[in-house]
Amino acid sequence: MFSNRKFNLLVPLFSILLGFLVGAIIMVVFGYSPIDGYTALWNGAFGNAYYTGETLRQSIPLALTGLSIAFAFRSGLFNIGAEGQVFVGWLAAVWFGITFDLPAVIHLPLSILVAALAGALWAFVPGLLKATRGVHEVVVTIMMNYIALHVSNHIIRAYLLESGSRTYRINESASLRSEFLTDFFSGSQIHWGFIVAIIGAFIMWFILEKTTYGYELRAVGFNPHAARYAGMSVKKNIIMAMLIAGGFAGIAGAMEGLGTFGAMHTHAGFSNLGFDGIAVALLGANTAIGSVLAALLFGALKVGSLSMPPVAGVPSELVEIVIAIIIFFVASSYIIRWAVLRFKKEEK
Amino acid sequence: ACGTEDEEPAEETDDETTEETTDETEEEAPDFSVAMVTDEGGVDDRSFNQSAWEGIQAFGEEHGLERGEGYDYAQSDDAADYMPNLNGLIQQEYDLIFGIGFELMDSVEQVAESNPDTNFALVDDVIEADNVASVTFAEEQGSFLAGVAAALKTESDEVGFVGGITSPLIKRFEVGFVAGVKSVNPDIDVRVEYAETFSDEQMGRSFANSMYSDGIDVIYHASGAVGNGIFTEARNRIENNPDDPVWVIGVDRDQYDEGQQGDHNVALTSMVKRVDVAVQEVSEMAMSGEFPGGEHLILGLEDDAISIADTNDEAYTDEIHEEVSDWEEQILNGDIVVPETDEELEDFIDSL
Amino acid sequence: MQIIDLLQSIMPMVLFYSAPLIFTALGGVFSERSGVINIGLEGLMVMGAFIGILFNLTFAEVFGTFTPWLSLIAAGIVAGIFAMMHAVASVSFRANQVVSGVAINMIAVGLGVFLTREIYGSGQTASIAEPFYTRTIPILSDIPIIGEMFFSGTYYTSYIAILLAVFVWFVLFKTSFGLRLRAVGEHPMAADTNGISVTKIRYIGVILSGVLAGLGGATYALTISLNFSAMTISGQGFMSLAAVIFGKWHPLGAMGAAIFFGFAQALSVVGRNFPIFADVPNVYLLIAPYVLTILALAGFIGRAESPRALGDPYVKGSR
Amino acid sequence: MDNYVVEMLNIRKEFPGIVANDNINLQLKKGEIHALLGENGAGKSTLMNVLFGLYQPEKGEIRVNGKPVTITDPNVANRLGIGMVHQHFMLVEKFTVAQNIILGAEPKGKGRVVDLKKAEKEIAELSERYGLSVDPKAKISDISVGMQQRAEILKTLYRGAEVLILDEPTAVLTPQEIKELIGIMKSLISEGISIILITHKLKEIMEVSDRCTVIRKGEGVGTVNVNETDVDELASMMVGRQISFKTEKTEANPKENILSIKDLHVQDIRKAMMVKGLNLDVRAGEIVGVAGIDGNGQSELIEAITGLRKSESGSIQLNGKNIENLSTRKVTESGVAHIPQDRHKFGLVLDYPIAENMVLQTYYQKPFSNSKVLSFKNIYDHANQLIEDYDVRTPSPQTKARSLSGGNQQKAIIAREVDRSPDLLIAAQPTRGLDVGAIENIHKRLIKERDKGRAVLLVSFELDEVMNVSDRIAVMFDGEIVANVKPEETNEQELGLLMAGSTKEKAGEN
Ligand SMILES: Nc1ncnc2c1ncn2[C@@H]1O[C@H](COP(=O)(O)OP(=O)(O)OP(=O)(O)O)[C@@H](O)[C@H]1O
Ligand SMILES: Nc1ncnc2c1ncn2[C@@H]1O[C@H](COP(=O)(O)OP(=O)(O)OP(=O)(O)O)[C@@H](O)[C@H]1O
Ligand SMILES: [Mg+2]
Ligand SMILES: [Mg+2]
Repeated sequence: MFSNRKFNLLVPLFSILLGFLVGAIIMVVFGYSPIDGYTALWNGAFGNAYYTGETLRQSIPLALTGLSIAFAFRSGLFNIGAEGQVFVGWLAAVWFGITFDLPAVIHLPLSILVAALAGALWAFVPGLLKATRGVHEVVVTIMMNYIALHVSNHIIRAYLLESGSRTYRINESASLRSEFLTDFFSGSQIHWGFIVAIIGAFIMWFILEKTTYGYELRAVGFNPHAARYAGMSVKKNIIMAMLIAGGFAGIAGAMEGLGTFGAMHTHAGFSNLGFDGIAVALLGANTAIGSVLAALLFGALKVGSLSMPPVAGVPSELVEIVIAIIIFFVASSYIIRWAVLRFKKEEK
Repeated sequence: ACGTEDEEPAEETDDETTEETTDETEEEAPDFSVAMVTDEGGVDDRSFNQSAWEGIQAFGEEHGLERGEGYDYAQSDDAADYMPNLNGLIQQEYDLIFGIGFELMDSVEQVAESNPDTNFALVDDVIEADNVASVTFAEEQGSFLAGVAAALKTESDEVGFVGGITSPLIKRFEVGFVAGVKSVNPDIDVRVEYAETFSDEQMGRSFANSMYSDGIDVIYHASGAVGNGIFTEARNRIENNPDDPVWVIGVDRDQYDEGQQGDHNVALTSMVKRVDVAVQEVSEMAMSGEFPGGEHLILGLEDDAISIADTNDEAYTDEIHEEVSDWEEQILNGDIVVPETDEELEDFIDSL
Repeated sequence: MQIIDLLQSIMPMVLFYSAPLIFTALGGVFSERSGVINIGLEGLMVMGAFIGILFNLTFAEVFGTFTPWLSLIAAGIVAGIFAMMHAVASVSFRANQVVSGVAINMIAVGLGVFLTREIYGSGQTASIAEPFYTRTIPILSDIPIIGEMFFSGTYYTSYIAILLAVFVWFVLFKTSFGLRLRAVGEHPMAADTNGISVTKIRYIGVILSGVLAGLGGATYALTISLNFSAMTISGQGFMSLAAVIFGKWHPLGAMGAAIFFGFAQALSVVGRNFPIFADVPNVYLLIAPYVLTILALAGFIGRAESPRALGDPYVKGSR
Repeated sequence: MDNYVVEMLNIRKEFPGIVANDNINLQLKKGEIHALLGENGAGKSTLMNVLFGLYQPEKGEIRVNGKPVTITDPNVANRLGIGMVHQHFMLVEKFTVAQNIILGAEPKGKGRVVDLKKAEKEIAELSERYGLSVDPKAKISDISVGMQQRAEILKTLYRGAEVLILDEPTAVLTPQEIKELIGIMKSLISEGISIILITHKLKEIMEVSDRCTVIRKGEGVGTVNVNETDVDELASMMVGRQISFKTEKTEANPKENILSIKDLHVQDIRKAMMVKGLNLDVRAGEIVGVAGIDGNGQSELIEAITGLRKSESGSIQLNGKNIENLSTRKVTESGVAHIPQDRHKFGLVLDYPIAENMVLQTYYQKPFSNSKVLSFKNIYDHANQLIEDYDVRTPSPQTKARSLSGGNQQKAIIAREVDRSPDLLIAAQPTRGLDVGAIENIHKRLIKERDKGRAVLLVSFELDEVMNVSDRIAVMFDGEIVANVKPEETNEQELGLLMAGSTKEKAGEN
C-alpha cells in the first residue's frame, strides 16, 4: 500500500505537473512555443542571482500569508481576511518605522511585532464575533478586508504621505534590507525577511504540533464539541487562532513595508497576497513546511511570469492559469489518489 | 535619405515610409535602445501607459529598431513588480529606460543610483539624479482650457469635476479646471468630488448620476477608469432623452470614442496629455547624445504635449474653439499663469 | 422631507447597484443549498462579464438593440458551463470546495484577460456600443413618491433580478426539485437512500450558480462598466457570497442583503450631497457598507445556520 | 421452499483491505421477522446495504421473489419493494415528517408544485392502517426518536415496501417505544410485509422473530429457528464462546457521600426548564442508575454536573465542595470523569490518533506536557499502557480514532476516563449500540470501579442495564427524581410505570 505520507507528497507534485501540462497545451493552442515560454519562466525566476533573489523576495510574504491561512484552517477557521490583515500590518510596521528612531536591534523587531499586533487586532474582530455571536468568519473577514483597504489608504493620505501615493520612508534602523544581500543577489530587493518567514514557519509548526495550545487548537478545529467536553474553551481557542493567524498576515505586511518597499503606498485594490495565501496554504497541505515550499513555487511563478511577455511573447496571465490549475488538482487530490491506486492495482 | 528616388510615387512618401522601406534593406539600425516600465495600469490602459508605449513604438519604428531588442516594455501588475521589471530591462542593457507614472518614482530612484551608467526617465514626477530625466506636464494648462470650454458650454452655470485619488498631481487638474471656469464666469459653480480610486466605474457612475441630476451639465474627470462610469451615465441619459444637455470632458487622451451614443457624442472635448510626444522627445535627445540627465522638463501647451481635443465639432463649436484658442494664446504668451495649488487658486480667483 | 429626497435620489442607484449582486447571490443560494460552497462566484462573475462584453462587441452590428439581452444569455450559458469545473472538482473529485472555488476565481481572471489579449491585443476591451439603458416605466413612474423612487431611471435587469428572487424562492420551497436540492444540502445520505442522485442535484446546483453569477457579471458589465478588464469584477462576487450568508441562504434574504449592500454603497456616494453627511469624512462613507454589514451580522441578525452538509463531499456509504 | 421473498446467496463484499461479507446466505420468507445477529463490525449493515443497493457485491446473487436481480441503487431496491430503516436515521431535520416521507417520490400538483396536502392525507391514512401514529406536519427536529423511527418506517411503506430492513431499530428507543415498535412490527407482518431485523438484543430476537441468521467476522454462521433455540446458543453462535448475561457482582459497600445534588434547576437551549428541583446523592462504592425515558432532563443533569451547562439554581457538591457552575475543566480536575452519551460527537476527536485522544483532558498536565510543550513520548507510553490494560483493539496508538469500531472507541473512552481515578464516574448510555461481548466487558469495568471505592452514576434508557448493574436506581421523570428503589426490590413493570410518571405508591399497587 501507498503510505499517506507518500501520497501527501505525490499529490502536489502530480498537480504541479498537470498544471504545467495544461499551460503548455494552452500555449500550443494559441500558437506559442511552450518551450520558449517555460524557458523564459525558468530564467526569469532562477536564471541568475538577481532573479533568484527576486523569487525569494516574492516568496516571503506569500509564505507568511500561507502560514496565516493554514494556521486558521487547522483550527477549523477560514481566514479570507489575510488580505486586510496584510494591509494593517504593513501600515503599522511602516508607521512605527517612520515615527520612531531606535537602535536597529530594538527598532526592527518592534516594528515587526507592531505589525503582528495590528494584524492580530484586525483578525480579532471576526474571531470575537465568531466565538461570541456565531457570526460566520468568512463574511466578516471579507468586510474587514475592504475596511482595511479604505482605512489604510485614508491614513496614508491623511498622515503619512510624502509624495505621490507613498508614505515617508522608514528609518534605516527598521529596514530589513541589507547591502550584503542586495549585492549577493546582484541588486535584487531581497531582504532578511526570509529569515522571518522561516522563523514564522517554525513557530507555527512548534505551536501546532508541539504545544498544548496547538493540541487545543487542532482539537477545536476537528471537533469543537469534543473540545468543549474535554474542558477546553472553544471561544478562547477560536479567538486565539484568529489572533495568531492575523499576526502572521500582519507580519507578511511588515515584510512588504520594512523589506521590499521601505514604505507603503495607497492601493487601488487588494494586494492579492492574502488570496494567494489560500493557494499557498492548500498546496502546502496546511502545514508549515508545506506552506514555505509552496510559497517558493508561487514566488518563482510570479516573478518568472514577468519575463514571459518580453522574452517569449506569452501573456503573463498564462501563469495565473497554471497556478489555478495546480490548485484545482491539489484540491481534487482524490482523483489523483484514485488514479494511483488504480495504477497500482493493475500492476499487481 | 538614400538613393531610392526612382521608386514609385515619390511625392507621397513622407519621411516615415521612406525610412521604413529603406531600413529593411540596408540602413543599419542605430546603436540605441529604449524601454519602459508601466505602472499598475498596464500597457493597454487606454490612457497614459498606452500613450507612452505608442510613443516608444513610434520612435522605434522611425529608427528601424526591433521590438525586443531596440525597444520594449515591461508590464507591472503590482507595485512589487516595478523593481524586477526595471532590473530586468537594465540586465538586457537598454540605454534609456522610462518609468511611466509617479508610482515608479522610488524604484527608478533606487535603480538609477545603483546603475549610474544607464539613463532613466521618469514621467509625472521628479527625481534629482544625474542619470535621470524627469518629465512632467503642465496639466493645469490643459485643465484650464477644459474649464474654459466647460464654462462656455454650461447652460445651468453648474459644472463638475471628478478626481481619482487625491494627490498633488490630480490637484493640478482640479485647480486648473476651476481657474479656467472662473476666468470665463466667476459665478459658475464647480462641484468637486474625489472617488479615491482610479478603478471603480460604479463610483464614477454614481457621481455622474448625482451631478447630472442636480443640474450640473458638464463634468470634467481626471480619474482613470472611474471616468468610464461617467461616460456611461452621460450616454444613458442621451439614450433616454437625446436633448438632455449632458457633457463629459475626457482626460489624458482623446476620449471621443467613449462618448459616442447613437449619432450623438457626449465627449465635449478631452484634455490630451501627449505622453507619447514626451517619450519620443526624450528618446530623440538621448539618442543624439543630449540626454537631459538631472533636468526637469515640464511640457505644456507650447511643447504640443498638452492640448485640447476638437474632435467633437458638433458640440465643441467654432465659437468655443475660438475662445479657447484666445485663452491658450494668453497662457502661451505668459499673460496668464495658471495656478497649480489651492493657495495659488485662491489668489488667482481674487485677482479676477 | 429630506429623507424622501434622499431616498428618491438614492433608490434608482440602489436598484442598479444591487442587481448584479442579487443575480449572483441567488446563484450562490442554489449552490450552497445543495451543499457546495461556492467561493468561486467572483470568478463566475468575471466569466459572465467577459462573455457579455465579448458577445456584445462581436454581435452588436448583427443584433442591434437585442444585443445586450443576447449577451446576457450567452454569459449565463458560458458561465454555467464554466461552473461545471467547480462541480467536477467538488462533487466528483471530492475536492475541498473552498479551494476549488479559489482556483475558479484565479482561472476566470487569468483566462478572461488572456483571451482578451489574444482577441483584442490589449488587456482591456473597447466600450460596447449596445449596453443596457435605464428606462422609466410609464404610469408606474407617475405614482407620487414611490414612482420616482422605484420606477424611473432604472434598468429592467433590476426588476428581473427581484422577480427572479421570488421565482427562486418558489422553486426552492414549492417544487420537488427544490425539496430535493435542499435535502441534498442538509443530509445527502438521506437523499441518496431515497433514490435521489446527490451528484446530479449538486451538479445542477453548481451549474445554476454559474448561470446566475454569469448573469450577474454580465449585468454589471452591460450596465456599469461597459467594457472588460481584469479590474471589472473586483470583489462583487465576494459581496454576493456575503449576501448569501447574510441572507441566511434564503433567496429573499439574499436579495434583501444585496439590496442592503447596494443601499449602503449608494449612500456612501450620494450621501455626501446631503447636509447630514456633509461633514462626515469620506473614509467613513467608504467603509460604511462593510461596517454596517458587520454590525448587522453581529447585532440583530445573529447566528446563521448553514445547510448541514455544506462543504462536505458526499461519499456513498461513508458516515 | 419457493416462497422466499428475498434470497441473498454467497454474498461477498470487500472494502479496501477488508472483507466485510464473505459467502453469506440469507433467505427471507414472506411474512416473517428474520433477525440478523452479529458482533459489532461483523458485517450486518454492510450486507443490508448490499441488499438496498448502496453497495455492489463482489460476488453472489440476490433473488427477489425467486428472480435474480441486480440492485444498483436504492431506487431499484424501492421498485423491488425493499425498504430500509438505517441504523442512523436518514431524515432531514429541518423538514417535516411529510416532506421527509415524500422526498424523492413527490406527488405533483399543477405547475410542478409539490402537493403537500395530498401527501399529508396519504400519510395519515398509512399511519392509521399500520398503527404508526405520527404528525405529518411536525418538524423532525421537534419530535422524539421513536416518532422519527415511525417516520422512517412510513417512508418505506409510502414507497410500497414489502420487505422492510430495520438496522438496530431498538438501540435508540426507550422501553416503552420498543414495546410500541414490536407491536408495529407484528401489525406489519400481519399485513404481509416481511422484516429483516438487526439487533444486538437477544431478548428481542427471542420475543419477536421467527428465524435468526448469525454472522461472525463477515462470514455466515448459520440460520436457526428461534423457537428451537435460546439466548445462550445465539450468543455463543455470534461470539464463538460462552457469554454470561447476569452481571456478576458482590453486594455494594457504600461509604461517604461523593456527589450531593440539592434542588437543582437547569434549562435547555430553548430555555425550557428541564431539571426542576432535583435531589440526588451518590456515595463512594455504589453505582446509582438513573432510569428514565429520554428527554426527562437526563442530558441536562449530566451537563450541569460536568460544567457543560449552567444551572439556574440549586447546589451540586462533590466531596463537600460546591462545583455547580464551575468550568468543565475545573469539574474534571476536582475528580469527575464522564463517559459521554454520544461518543462520536463528544467523546473523541475522531481525527486525532488514539494516543492523543487518551489525554483529551490531561494533555496540559505533567507528564504529558511540560511548561506547555507536549511530551509525545509520555503520551504514547500512556496510550500503550491503556490499550493493553483495557484491551482496546487497535493496530497502533497512532491509528486515528475514526477507524476503530464503535466498541473499541468506547473502550478507549472508558480507559481514558477510568484511568484518571476519578471520585465520580458518570457513564451516560455507555453500551449503546454495542454487541453483547462489548457490553459485558463494560459492565464488568463499571463494577470494578465501584469496588475500588468510586461513586458511579449510570444514566441509561435500557432497563436491563440499569437493573443489572446498579446498586440503587433513581427514577427520573420530568426533571425530578421521583423514586429511589433497589433493583432487587423492583421489577421492569414497576420501573416502567415510574418512568412514565406514576407515583411509587400507584406503581407498587399494580
Ligand atoms: N464504508 C466502509 N469502508 C470501508 N470499510 C467498511 C465500510 N463500512 C464497513 N466497513 C467494514 O466492514 C465491516 C463490517 O461493517 P458493518 O458496518 O457492516 O458492521 P455491523 O455488523 O453493521 O456492525 P455494527 O453492529 O457495529 O453495526 C467493518 O468491520 C468494517 O471494517
Ligand atoms: N469510513 C470507514 N472506513 C473504514 N472503516 C469504517 C468506516 N466506517 C466504519 N468503519 C468500520 O466499521 C466498523 C464498525 O463500526 P461502526 O461505526 O459501525 O460501529 P458501531 O458500533 O456501529 O458504532 P455506532 O455506535 O456508531 O453505531 C469498524 O470496525 C470501523 O472500522
Ligand atoms: Mg451496523
Ligand atoms: Mg452499530
